[in-house]
Amino acid sequence: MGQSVHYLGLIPLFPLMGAVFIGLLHVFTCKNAKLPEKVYGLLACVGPVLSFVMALKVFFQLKALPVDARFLSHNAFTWFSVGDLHINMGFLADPLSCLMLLFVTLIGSLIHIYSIGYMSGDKNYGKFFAYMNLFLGSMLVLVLGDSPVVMFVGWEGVGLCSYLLISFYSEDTNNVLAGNKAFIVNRIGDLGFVLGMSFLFWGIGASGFDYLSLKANIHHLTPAIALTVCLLLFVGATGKSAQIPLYVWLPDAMAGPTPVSALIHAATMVTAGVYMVARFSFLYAHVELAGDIVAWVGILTALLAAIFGMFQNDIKKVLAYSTVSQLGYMFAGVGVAAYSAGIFHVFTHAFFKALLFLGAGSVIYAMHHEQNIWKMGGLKAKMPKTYLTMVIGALALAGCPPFSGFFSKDEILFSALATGHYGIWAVGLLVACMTAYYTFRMIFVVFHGEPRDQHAFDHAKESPAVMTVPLIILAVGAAFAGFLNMPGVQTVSHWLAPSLTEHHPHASSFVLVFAMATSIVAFLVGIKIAYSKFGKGAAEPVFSGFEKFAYNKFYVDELYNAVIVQPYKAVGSSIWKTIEPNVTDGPVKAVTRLYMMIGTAFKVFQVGYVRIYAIYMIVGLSLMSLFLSQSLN
Amino acid sequence: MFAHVLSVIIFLPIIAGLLLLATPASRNIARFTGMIVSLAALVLSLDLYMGFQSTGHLEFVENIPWIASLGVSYALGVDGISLFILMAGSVLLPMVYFVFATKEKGYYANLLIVQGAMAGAVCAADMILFYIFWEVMLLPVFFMLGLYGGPKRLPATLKITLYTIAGSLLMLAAIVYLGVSYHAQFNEWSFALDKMAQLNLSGRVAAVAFFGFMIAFAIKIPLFPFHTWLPDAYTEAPTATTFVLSAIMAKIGVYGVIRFVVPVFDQEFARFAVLLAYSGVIGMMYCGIAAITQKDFKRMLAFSSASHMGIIALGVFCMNVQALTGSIYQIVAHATSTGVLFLFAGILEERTQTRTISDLGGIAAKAPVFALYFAIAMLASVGLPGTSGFIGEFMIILGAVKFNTAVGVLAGTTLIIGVCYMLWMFQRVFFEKATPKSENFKDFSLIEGLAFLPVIILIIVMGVYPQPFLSKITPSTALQFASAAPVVAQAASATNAHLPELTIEQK
Amino acid sequence: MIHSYLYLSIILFCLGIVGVISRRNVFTVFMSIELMLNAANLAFVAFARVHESMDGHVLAMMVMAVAAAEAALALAVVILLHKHKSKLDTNVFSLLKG
Amino acid sequence: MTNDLMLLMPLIIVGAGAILLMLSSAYQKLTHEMAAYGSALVFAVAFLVQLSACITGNAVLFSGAFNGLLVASSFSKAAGLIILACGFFTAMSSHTYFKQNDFCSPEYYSLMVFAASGMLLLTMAQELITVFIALEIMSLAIYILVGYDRKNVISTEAVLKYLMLGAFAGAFLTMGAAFVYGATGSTKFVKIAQYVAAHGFMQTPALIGGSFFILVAFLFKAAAFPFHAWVVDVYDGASVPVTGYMATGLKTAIFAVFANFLVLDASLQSGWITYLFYIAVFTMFVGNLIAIGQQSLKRMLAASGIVHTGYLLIALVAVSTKDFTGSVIAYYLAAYAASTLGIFCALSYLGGAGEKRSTFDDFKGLAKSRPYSAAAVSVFLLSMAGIPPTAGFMGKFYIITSAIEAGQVTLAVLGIVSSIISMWYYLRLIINMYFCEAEEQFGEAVPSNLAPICTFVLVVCVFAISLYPVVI
Repeated sequence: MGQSVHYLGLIPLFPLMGAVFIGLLHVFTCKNAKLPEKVYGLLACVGPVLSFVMALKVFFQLKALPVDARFLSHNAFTWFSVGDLHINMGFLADPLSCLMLLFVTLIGSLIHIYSIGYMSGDKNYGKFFAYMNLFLGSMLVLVLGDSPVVMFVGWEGVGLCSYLLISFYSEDTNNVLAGNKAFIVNRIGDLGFVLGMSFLFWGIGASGFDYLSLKANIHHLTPAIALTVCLLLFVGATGKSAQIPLYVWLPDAMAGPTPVSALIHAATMVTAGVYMVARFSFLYAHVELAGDIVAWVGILTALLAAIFGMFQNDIKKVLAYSTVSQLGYMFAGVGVAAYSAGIFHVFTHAFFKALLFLGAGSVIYAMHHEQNIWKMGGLKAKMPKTYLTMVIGALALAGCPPFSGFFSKDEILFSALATGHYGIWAVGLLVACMTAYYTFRMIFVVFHGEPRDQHAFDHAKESPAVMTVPLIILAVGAAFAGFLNMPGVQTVSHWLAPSLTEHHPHASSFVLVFAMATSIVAFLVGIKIAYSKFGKGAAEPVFSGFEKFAYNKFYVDELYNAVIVQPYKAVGSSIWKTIEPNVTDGPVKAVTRLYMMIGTAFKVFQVGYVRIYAIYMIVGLSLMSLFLSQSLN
Repeated sequence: MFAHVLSVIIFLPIIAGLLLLATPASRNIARFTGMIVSLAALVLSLDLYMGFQSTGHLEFVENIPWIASLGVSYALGVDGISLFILMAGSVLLPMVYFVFATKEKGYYANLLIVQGAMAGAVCAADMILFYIFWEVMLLPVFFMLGLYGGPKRLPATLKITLYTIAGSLLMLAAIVYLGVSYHAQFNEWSFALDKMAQLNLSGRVAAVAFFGFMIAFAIKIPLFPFHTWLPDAYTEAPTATTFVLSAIMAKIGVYGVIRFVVPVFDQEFARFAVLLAYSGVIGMMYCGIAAITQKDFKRMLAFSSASHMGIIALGVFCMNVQALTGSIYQIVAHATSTGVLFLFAGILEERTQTRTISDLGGIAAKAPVFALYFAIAMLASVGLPGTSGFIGEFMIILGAVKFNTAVGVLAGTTLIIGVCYMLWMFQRVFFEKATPKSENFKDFSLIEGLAFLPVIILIIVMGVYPQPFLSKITPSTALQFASAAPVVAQAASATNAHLPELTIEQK
Repeated sequence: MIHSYLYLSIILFCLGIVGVISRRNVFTVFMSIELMLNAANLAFVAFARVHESMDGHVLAMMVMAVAAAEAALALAVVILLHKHKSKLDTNVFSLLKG
Repeated sequence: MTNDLMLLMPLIIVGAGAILLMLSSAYQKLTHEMAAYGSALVFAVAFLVQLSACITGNAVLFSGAFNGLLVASSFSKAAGLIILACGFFTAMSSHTYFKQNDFCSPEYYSLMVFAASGMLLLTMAQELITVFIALEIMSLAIYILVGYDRKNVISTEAVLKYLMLGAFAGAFLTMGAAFVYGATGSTKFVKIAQYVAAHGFMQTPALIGGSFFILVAFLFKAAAFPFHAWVVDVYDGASVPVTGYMATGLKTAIFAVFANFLVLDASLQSGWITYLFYIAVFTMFVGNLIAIGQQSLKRMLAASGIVHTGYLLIALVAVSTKDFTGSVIAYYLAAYAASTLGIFCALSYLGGAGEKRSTFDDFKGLAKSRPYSAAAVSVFLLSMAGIPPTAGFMGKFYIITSAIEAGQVTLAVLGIVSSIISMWYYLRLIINMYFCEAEEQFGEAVPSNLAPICTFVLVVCVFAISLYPVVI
């Protein structure tokens, strides 16, 4: 069996401690004595980097182990234990979590470094890094947790941090509202998660509620419960990973600072859902139906988001929708039981999407926080590093061979095809084409053609090294990460095999080639259309008809607002204004009123005439004697 | 650890309070007396906590015959269930004297009396004694509410008092009924708690007695639809009173259910559990949804408190050890989170002279420490993992799912409902731009910061490492089901009958 | 034989009751009450004959004595009433009510 | 023999004291203060003697001599104690009361002692005519006390009502006694009991009718529905100390004899139990409903007196005729007497000249001007409302226990309901005293300290009785 190593606990602990420390520092110094930003910057990067080193240690230690026993575990303490319910604060590092661990810490560290530059001059500099560290810590708990409940701690923790960071510029109401939206929508998902856990516990949790025991007892679960659990957990996933119908929060989440969007809302947190499904592969693998539902929801989300993405003007919004759409891919992947493919896409996506966001951030930084792509243009000349790196990212996202995105996406499409999910494959292909289109639409509009806003253009300049270096590192990753799981090589798949329950479909090499070819074609078509429309620079289009409809995201937000939010508030106020005083409190009020009425009415009987009192006596007396005579005979 | 520690914890504050009332002491003397006495009580109860053996049975028992002819005795004792409510009181109340420095003498005196009375109600092992403390508990609240309450205090005072007394008098009848039927069955007079469990009651009168108890507790908790006194009372009451009401007194209602109803009326309880569970969960949703439209943050907190009490009560009605333990844990968690929130609300009100949410804003920027504390307490009350709020809520939902799927699912919605109104309020009060009222808001002084620090730490500790606390609770809760297991079990399975495809096979 | 005495006493008693509840003059009311007491006395005496014991007669005496005391007080009250309102109608004296 | 004398001694002391006071009040020199102290002394001595008598065992007095007319049971002794205490405190409070009101003369106190002697006799009476005479001794004295303020038309009206209806009821008592005598050939309780045991109760119409009339008389004096109407007016018209005296001492005596009569025989009690049941219920609720609407404190207290009569009737319904100790009734009477007397004590010095402070509104803001008195009054009110840890609660607790034990669950629950209803008008006064601002000012000068002292003694009693329920 795998061995127990104590430093696992430290991995999340470093950033968390960092968060507490920085947070206190900030709280106690922000009023009077301002600390130099350098201090915060350095403090902030210590935690993530240390965790990354630890992660590497874990990786090598795992590598050393025999394949069938590749997991390290550490049981910090009994968290809570009541009746059959035993939950340990335990951590588990197996190949799956190790992979996540590596790229989360790596990208986390990079983005921290990047933020030192990006956030410079912000008055809540310290607070920002405290939140970032807190986030990283929670994310690591999520990844390393050895039971659903511990995972849930991280799950909620990252949700909290996302809330705090989205509403980071809390002066502006819209940001805060976006934050609330994110938290509440996530909570809706969490409800599913909690209920899922509950059912799972009453199903098979009695004999250990950590993944290994669950995996061992999974066959005891009745199909009905299994399906319920799968779907409920998936509800959780849709919340966290922005799938239909809960994807609405992610685009708004772009209100946060760009590094946040890169780290939380692109690279790491939003992929937690996929990770969770992969974690529960032993469960999902048993329930075909659940898998199909997941796959279809995923691919449809991909399609929808791609459609929206094609018509956005805000550079971050474009990326946001592309994130949603890529997440859709991942779910499609895990849905068709190609868990390694899904996770691999998570892995590559982390690189190129983080890259794109940071690049976008760099652009925004240069353009003095202008985000509308139609105010940009021709920046290629001004900021070459950013341009190059972003193009690499774009190619990876668009799935151009041999960049990383190509292999991972192709893997998913191939698995869909191989497992006979032709519909999913077809839609996926379409989405691939659209992805290529909107990605390069963005690239062309931002970097090519003539500058649209001369003034901003003149002031624009390349970002400092502290921002560009991470870009370059990520670019390398985005470019070459794909080779890790090239068809034929399959390093990652093999690496993940021990912790996933999947059987690779044995499809003919023709299918493989066909899949590759089609996706390459899709990419080419997409980029072609994009070039023809925007390659030479184009004016801001005026949307009409379907375009307008898509530009406004099919009015889904408005729909939700009208169907859910407003009614909820209406119910609330009606309870408070109408039901409470009249219905619930009605009886009480009525009794009181009656009481007083009778009280006053009764004074009438005290007429004050002594004769009447005598008559009362006689009447009472005669009534009594009447009853008496009846009772006698 | 000496013999009569419980009596001291109970009567030291009461006597101190009465002396304060009787003597023309100045308000400062009153405050310091309160501080010292409540700290003394805290020390004693910590001592108690350390000495607690967690056998599951009553410990530190004192038993002195009082009314021999009716077997009424002065009997005290604590077990894992009562211990924590006692502790919650002892830990939380000293804060009040630190935070509120400039109140009347009677304010502090009444606080002392109510502290003692609540301790008595929790420790009483004889039903008559319990009833006496239960009623005495109300009087200081009555006076504080009437004397130091807000402008519309009189109706609120009358409502809470009459409502509660009405309930508890019915309980008195039920208690007497139990005593008499014990006399009838075992032919000796006794009102001792542990003996009542041996009673086997059945028939219409038993059901009536059951409701006699249940209504009294339902009003105190308050359980939907008996909660209508709550919003006015909580809003009009002076902060400390609201704090006492929400943090501890409401919990004693739940405690009553666990301690009196479950063991004695096991059949009736099993019969009506579903009904009660639904009323709990409906109350949770009803008040939670009502909370979101409140203009006044104190009232909003009042509704949120009612909503949480609904879920806590639900935990008791679910008839499995997880849920029960969960709700006891949640009792403490809620005391530390919502109780403290009420104190913060009081501070907010005193410093801004307003209770209207829309008058405030941007306080996070003005007062980071206050904001931090508030945020932590708030997150605990919405049950974020890592805070005390999560453990209990999770176990309650878990248990509810086992008990009845529909109830479980509805109970789960507390995750969403809670977060809605809390974030809504937090956004308007702490974020956004500062308003004239809030722009020179003073942050915590060092004293205040330190006064609240223990509780804030407690919130975190209870979330991160709850096991030490739970290990003191579980023996008692397990015992609860050891007694009434068969009935409860079959009832629990019966409740899930309506969805057979989901009946979970326990291995 | 005894029965006729009883009938008489009962009739007197009822007359007394009717007097109390029907008449408004204080004097008449008190007289009716005396009537009732005497009805009782009659019954006592009659029963004494039935039981052939002196108790009844003694009792009647005592009742008379008490009745006399009561009557004395009643007269005093009547005088007071007349002083206050110079009327003896009971309905006049209804300040205390409600 | 000495033991018997010992047991009869209180009665003798009180009787003698009354006569002495009456005679000595012919002297000009005797001021009514002195008379007050004198009467207080008489009550105190009698009380102590009674107390010592309680410690010695109980017996039938002079079974030879008095032919078993009087019996000193533990119950009658307890009742006697209560009555004497009431007398004492009333004397004290009247002393203070008459500092502010000027229609007093020494005879007042002697009449009070006369009334007390009547009450004592009533508690011990075991024979119908003795009952009648004792009742009249008591009532005549009380009539005079009620109408003592001759200048005041109100009090005259009160005495008219009381006297007329009282005499009316008295006539019923005599008629009842006559019938019972006719049926059983004796008026002695013992003989009656023997007769009933031999022939049964329901078989003799004359007996039924007779006992019915007797009950009517008792119910009237105890102010039970439907014979309650006079109470409110008479209490209102009488002067405060007298009202207190009537509400406590008189009621104690009446319930003592009522119980003694009712427990003659099981069949007799069971014959009336259904009627008492309904009367009790109606008495409680009617009393409450009258009390709700009242503005004057005295009238409210009178009405609440009706309600308490209802509770006592519950106890009567629940008494077991076999081993009758009357402890529940005695305890409740003690508790009720302590709190009621307390309030009237307080009123006697709070009321001011001519009982100016009488309505609920007059008591607004009392907690500010007279914190301790307000506190005391609140304690008494809470005791009447039956809030622990006061004596009132314990009394109610015992009554409910005995009722449920006797299988009268419905009655017990109705009692509870009525006490819920009664909460409001007790709390109302507390709210006025504490939570409202004073509307008009009253001269708060205390003429003498006796009444305040008594008030606080009674506060102590209220708690002491509840914490050490020695009676039970």
